Amino acid sequence: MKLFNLSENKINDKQLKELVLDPNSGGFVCFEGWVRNNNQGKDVTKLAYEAYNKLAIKEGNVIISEAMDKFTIKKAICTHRIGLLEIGDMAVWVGVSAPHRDAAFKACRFILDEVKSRVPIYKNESWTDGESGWVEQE
Amino acid sequence: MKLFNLSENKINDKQLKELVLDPNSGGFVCFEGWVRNNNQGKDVTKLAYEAYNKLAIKEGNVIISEAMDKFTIKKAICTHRIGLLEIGDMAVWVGVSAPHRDAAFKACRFILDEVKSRVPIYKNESWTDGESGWVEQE
Amino acid sequence: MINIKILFFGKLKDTWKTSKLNYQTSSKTTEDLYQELLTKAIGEPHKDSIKVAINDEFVNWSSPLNNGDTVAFLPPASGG
Amino acid sequence: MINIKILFFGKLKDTWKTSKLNYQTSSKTTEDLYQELLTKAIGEPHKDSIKVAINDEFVNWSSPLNNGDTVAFLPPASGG
Repeated sequence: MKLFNLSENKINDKQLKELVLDPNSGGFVCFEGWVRNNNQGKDVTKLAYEAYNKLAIKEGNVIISEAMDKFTIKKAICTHRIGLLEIGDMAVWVGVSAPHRDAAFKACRFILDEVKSRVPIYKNESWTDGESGWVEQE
Repeated sequence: MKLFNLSENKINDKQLKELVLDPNSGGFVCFEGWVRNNNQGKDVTKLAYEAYNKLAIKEGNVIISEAMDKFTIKKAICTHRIGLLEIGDMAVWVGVSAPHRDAAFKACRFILDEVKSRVPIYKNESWTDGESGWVEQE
Repeated sequence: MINIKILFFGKLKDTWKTSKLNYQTSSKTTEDLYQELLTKAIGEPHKDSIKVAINDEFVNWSSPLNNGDTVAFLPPASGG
Repeated sequence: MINIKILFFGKLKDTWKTSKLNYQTSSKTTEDLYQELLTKAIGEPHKDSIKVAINDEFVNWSSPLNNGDTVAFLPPASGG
């Protein structure tokens, strides 16, 4: 199984967490990003994530490998949702297990930041004024 | 309900997470600490956490208040297990929701670090050699 | 002349009013191709903010084009 | 002389071979009391690494003692 994946369905975070847990690792850190009802001052009704799937999966897995090299962690997994999302849906899940908390926090943050900046995924928001558009990184 | 609690029973992280989620907050970070089968080079069979309960709950809630003041977060909760724990049990859970990921990560880490250093909770480990003892902070 | 496929993502789909294009070109590199495509763009998206990929691999702006390649133009990611 | 209750936590329970003690003292402050208790300790735990509380509140080493107080001595925390 790949450690970075795209999902067209709701992210099953419980299942992902089971895959990350490790009996030798005392620390687990996870990040969950949800679709908010507002963004950059606009009221959001729904949003779609579109990805360059093949390249996104390739680059996401490179990022996980980098995290495994860079930090003393045991397991790391990230899944990003694509397609049409509703308010309150989970857009991204990152989970890391490690013997010590410092590495777990840093690796989780690293994976999230790198995914946001390097993985070709694009957010298209629909707003209450009926308009929609591509959203730049905050 | 207090935001920092001690629990003599297994930590119900699903329930705690429900309390932290916030529809206006796109980011959620949590930390879970589990009892490992080894610590500082020794094989652990079980461990007990003992607390100065009243002062621990008071100080833990001061830490959550400090985090709310210091970081732009929506909700934060921490529960620490006390009593006898088995390998694989969850010892501590910290969850934070925030509009932006940076505050969520920093606040979660802050709460965990401060709880570990300031809240009067004491770990007593039992090892495979039959011995047991009070364990200093790593 | 070579025949290539071009993919646009995110806001670049608006810039070129398409997401996919079969295209014939005499451009030799990704940069030549980009300059050529700019004449058909709405606006002038600066290539510094854009990444380019050939056949599902990131490449640079001096990478050569071959017949049958799929070239993708990618604006800054906005996942998460 | 005042009557107080003393609580020891963590490894300090080993140091004083007890967790709870009813105690009569003429010590005026937490520091006086600590010095007095050291004569009964196994080892000499340095007070720099110890926190002291009176009636479930952290206090400092010059805090006065009153009859009926509960004084707790707390080694470095090891939760988490």
